[in-house]
Amino acid sequence: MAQSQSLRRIRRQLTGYVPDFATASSEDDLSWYLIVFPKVLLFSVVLLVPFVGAFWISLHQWEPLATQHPFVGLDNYVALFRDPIFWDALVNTAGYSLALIAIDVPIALGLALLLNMNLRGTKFYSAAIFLPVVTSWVVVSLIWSWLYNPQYGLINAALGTVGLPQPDWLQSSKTALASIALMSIWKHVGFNMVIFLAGLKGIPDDFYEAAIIDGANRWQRFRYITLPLLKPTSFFVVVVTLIFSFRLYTQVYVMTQGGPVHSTYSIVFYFWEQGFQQFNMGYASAIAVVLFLIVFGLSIVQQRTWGDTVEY
Amino acid sequence: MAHLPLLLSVALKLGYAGENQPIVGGALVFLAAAAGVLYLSFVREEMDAGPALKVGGFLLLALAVLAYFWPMRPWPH
Amino acid sequence: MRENRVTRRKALAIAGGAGAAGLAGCASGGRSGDSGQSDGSNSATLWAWNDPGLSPIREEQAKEFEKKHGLDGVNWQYYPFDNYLAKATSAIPAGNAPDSLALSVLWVPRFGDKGVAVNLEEHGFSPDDYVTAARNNSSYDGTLWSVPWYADCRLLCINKQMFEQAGLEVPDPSHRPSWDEFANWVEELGKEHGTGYSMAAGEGLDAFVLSNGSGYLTEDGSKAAINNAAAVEAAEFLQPMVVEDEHVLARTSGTTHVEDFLSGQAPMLYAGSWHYPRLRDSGIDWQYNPHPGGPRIEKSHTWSAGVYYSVPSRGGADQEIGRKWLEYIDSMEVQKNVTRAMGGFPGRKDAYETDAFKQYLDDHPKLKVVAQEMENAVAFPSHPDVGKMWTAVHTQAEAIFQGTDPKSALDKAAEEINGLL
Amino acid sequence: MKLERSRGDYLRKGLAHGILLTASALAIIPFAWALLASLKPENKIFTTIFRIIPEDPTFANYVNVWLQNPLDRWILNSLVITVGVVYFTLLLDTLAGYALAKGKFRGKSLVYTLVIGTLVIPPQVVLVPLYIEMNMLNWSNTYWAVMVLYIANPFGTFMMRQFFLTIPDSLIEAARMDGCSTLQTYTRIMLPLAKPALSSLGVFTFIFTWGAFLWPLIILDDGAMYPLQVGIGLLTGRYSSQWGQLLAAAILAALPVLAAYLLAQRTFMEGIALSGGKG
Repeated sequence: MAQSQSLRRIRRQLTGYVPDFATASSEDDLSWYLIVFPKVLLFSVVLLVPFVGAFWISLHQWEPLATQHPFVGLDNYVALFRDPIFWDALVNTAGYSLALIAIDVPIALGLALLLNMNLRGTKFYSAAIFLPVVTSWVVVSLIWSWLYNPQYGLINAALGTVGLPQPDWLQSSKTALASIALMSIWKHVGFNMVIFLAGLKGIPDDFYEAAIIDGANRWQRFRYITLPLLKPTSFFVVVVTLIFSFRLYTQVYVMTQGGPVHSTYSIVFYFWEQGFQQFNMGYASAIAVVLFLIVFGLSIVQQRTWGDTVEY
Repeated sequence: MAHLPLLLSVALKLGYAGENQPIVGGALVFLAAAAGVLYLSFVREEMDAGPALKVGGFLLLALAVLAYFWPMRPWPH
Repeated sequence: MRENRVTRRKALAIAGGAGAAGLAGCASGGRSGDSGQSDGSNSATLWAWNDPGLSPIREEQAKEFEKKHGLDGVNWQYYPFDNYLAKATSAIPAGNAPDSLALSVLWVPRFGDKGVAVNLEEHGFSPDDYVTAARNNSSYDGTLWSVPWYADCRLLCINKQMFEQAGLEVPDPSHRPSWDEFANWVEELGKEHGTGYSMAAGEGLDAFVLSNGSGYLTEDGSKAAINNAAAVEAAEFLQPMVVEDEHVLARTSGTTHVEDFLSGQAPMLYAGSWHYPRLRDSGIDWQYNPHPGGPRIEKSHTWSAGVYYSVPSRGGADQEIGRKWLEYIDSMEVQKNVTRAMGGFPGRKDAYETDAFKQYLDDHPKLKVVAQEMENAVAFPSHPDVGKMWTAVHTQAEAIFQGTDPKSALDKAAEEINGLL
Repeated sequence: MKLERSRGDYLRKGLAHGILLTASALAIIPFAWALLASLKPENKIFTTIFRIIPEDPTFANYVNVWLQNPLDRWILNSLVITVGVVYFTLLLDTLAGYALAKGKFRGKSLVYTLVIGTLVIPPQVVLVPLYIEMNMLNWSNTYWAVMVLYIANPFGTFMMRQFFLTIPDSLIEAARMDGCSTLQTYTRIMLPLAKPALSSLGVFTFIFTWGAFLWPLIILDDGAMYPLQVGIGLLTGRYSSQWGQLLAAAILAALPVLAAYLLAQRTFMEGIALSGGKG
């Protein structure tokens, strides 16, 4: 067990431990409430209450500079479901999220498996692959908007020397969203890789030894030992990637401002544009509430189907 | 609790530091973090903190001093 | 095992105490530091969207303004252009308004319409002092809401060396090419250098639509004109050059087209007068030319924008200091040196007659054509939702340059604009 | 049989090295390119765009960005905000995570659903209502207002709950029998065990907070109070970005976070092992 030695260390200290003041406090709820209270208070005051505020704003025709904001009930929501740009943004964001989950997660698992072979230089490889995660989205988007320049960008120059076709990347509505997804995978894959690698290190070696004795080949070991035992890790990775990918905004804001002809509009970007550029904060808040319901639903469904318990 | 408003305004003042004013709020944050880290690495035995944590504690103390005195450094800025 | 005898209660107290102190520190309230609001301290707070090229001039002007009015501090607060509105729409209603703030032409009508800016005509400013384009841009609904610091216009910019390499004769700077002449240039340059012209997709289409006598709205502003015959003709003129022979690059992000010109990738550029400092230091042998004129009218038009200052009428702004700042910006001392300072052009008509301005033009002949084109510059439509019109037309422009049929794309833009009127 | 295994082994290892090398190269090349571009003088960045290695490399951009902007103050602001957020996040999230994993109190599942709920709220969505709230508290333009949004982020609570679930209950019973109160079990047993998870949560929080941009920009008024990322945002003008200084500032901004990662890499790796390993 990876942490068995730390468990043994604690037990040793415990046995030699002599409590030198009053009897242990009873197991009442009070002490638990005391422990969880600061965090719950903080995120309720700072996130939940403002989110309820955003919902309240979404029931009004809220123009930031106006002095009074007429109540309009659910008109914003009705207009939202009839707005083609909102559906474009929803499809784009879902596509982006799917790309991240379908491509980023497997690559991260693959790299983690390779790093788990403890080859020489593993520390260098993991540091290098983790490097993009360390830099901020604004900086990475700026650098990549140069690399993606169809005429003098590094990528097309490299493709040209090898004779491959040189796509327009961010300039054409067909490839803009894919370019942003590609860059985001490049930046985010190290994050998932590190989590997978840690999950792999958590799997005890005696499982593998038993399997080798039974003559299981490499694929069978992966299929019947590694994958099932990685279930909780993959649950954690997929939930975090799902929530994270639905927040697509900075890359779109820096690289394409919604891209050619709404092709890279994301929901949060559409929220930002409506709320902060076009003065319809009511409509924007309605977008935000619908986004919240979608992602909240998805994460609950994901938790129900996958569950986070593991069977040894 | 008469002095609550005083405490409030003083504490808030710490939250802002102008162009060349000492960053008092920042120094306080670094001190709090340094106190926590040093307490955990030296006082709490079970943590058996590695060298990184101990050095980190003193680094935070240095940052607290830097935050306070750096804006008032004599050379022109 | 070493037994640590420090009693837990004392140790817990230290850690708990330290954390709690930090926590208590931030659980408090009270007014933030002296960020220059009108609470007694006689200092001015000014906002502008950040432009690294303009900051030095703004600092200079802040010092002069401070000396002139004996203030004890003038501080600039800069925000990126795209988030400037987010800042303004959050801060002003909440009472953190600045004493004066720079506005883009797309925002002046909104600030006027919502009564967030002070009506300047009641304070001795008169709209007739300004060049026509600047006058329309700084007012809405017939009232003056802002004062132009500088106005600008759009032009063609040519790389003379690349022109000669393509066997073309470099035109006289004051010569306005016709569309056919322009198409021929693009053709020859494209053959020689691969690319003939680089422009911003949205503004590039706007310029050709304007140069053919059309625009976003009809003359009386009652209906969208972006899909009338003249506008469709402009789109049909441009589309093949972008889509088929690819000699024209239609850029979708902000400054890429300028970078195409500076990197020698594009011999011709859709340029603004504000690009003058960057072009001057680029080491390229370049010149400005008037934007090509369309077949339907003899004199072409281009957008005129620039930087306009207003005084917030709400949100705790010290309007007295704000008005003094506008007077300073409007003073002849500032207006006549605007071009020298940063290549922009004065908003005030009479500044064009001053010797300082004339002298500067003689020393910098390349700017003569800009002065000539300022008369042809056209203001943006004066409507609170001009920002939405801008987005609507530019989205359809991008669609046209991806191959969509011009007529249907411009009809969609017109439909969106009519929905706003 | 031995020879076969070693040649198969050798081939497999070679392939693994090959893939890892390409992945590392792909990860590093964009930054190498940015570093080289930042060494070009400002007006040459575009005119010599095709030349990757600058012919007359100069540190002018680094010097200019340092002199023309309060870069030292921006870095200090970023450090204050990030250290503050990391410290209080570790303090509060481990407590809440422990309670949610091992606590026995009514309303625990409600709190957990609340955690998932708030985890899902994109920060941009609460900006305006939170700005109004902060203004009522008169907190606008202070470090506290910036920090509070990132300390409230429930990601750490979610992660620590995952970790504390891996601690067998038997250990807590043993501690209770020895007379520790809930709080003492936390400090005596839980924290030492959670050390690796603390370091990984610390590094993740450091990375997220270091890259914060929109909220600090909205809530802070004074340029001297901006963290580094917002300061870098100021270098992009609407018409004329100073690309040389921008790239130089971007490289300088990446160094502290890289140092934090390399410093904590050992415990960082171990930390996630426990939280991700068993759910």
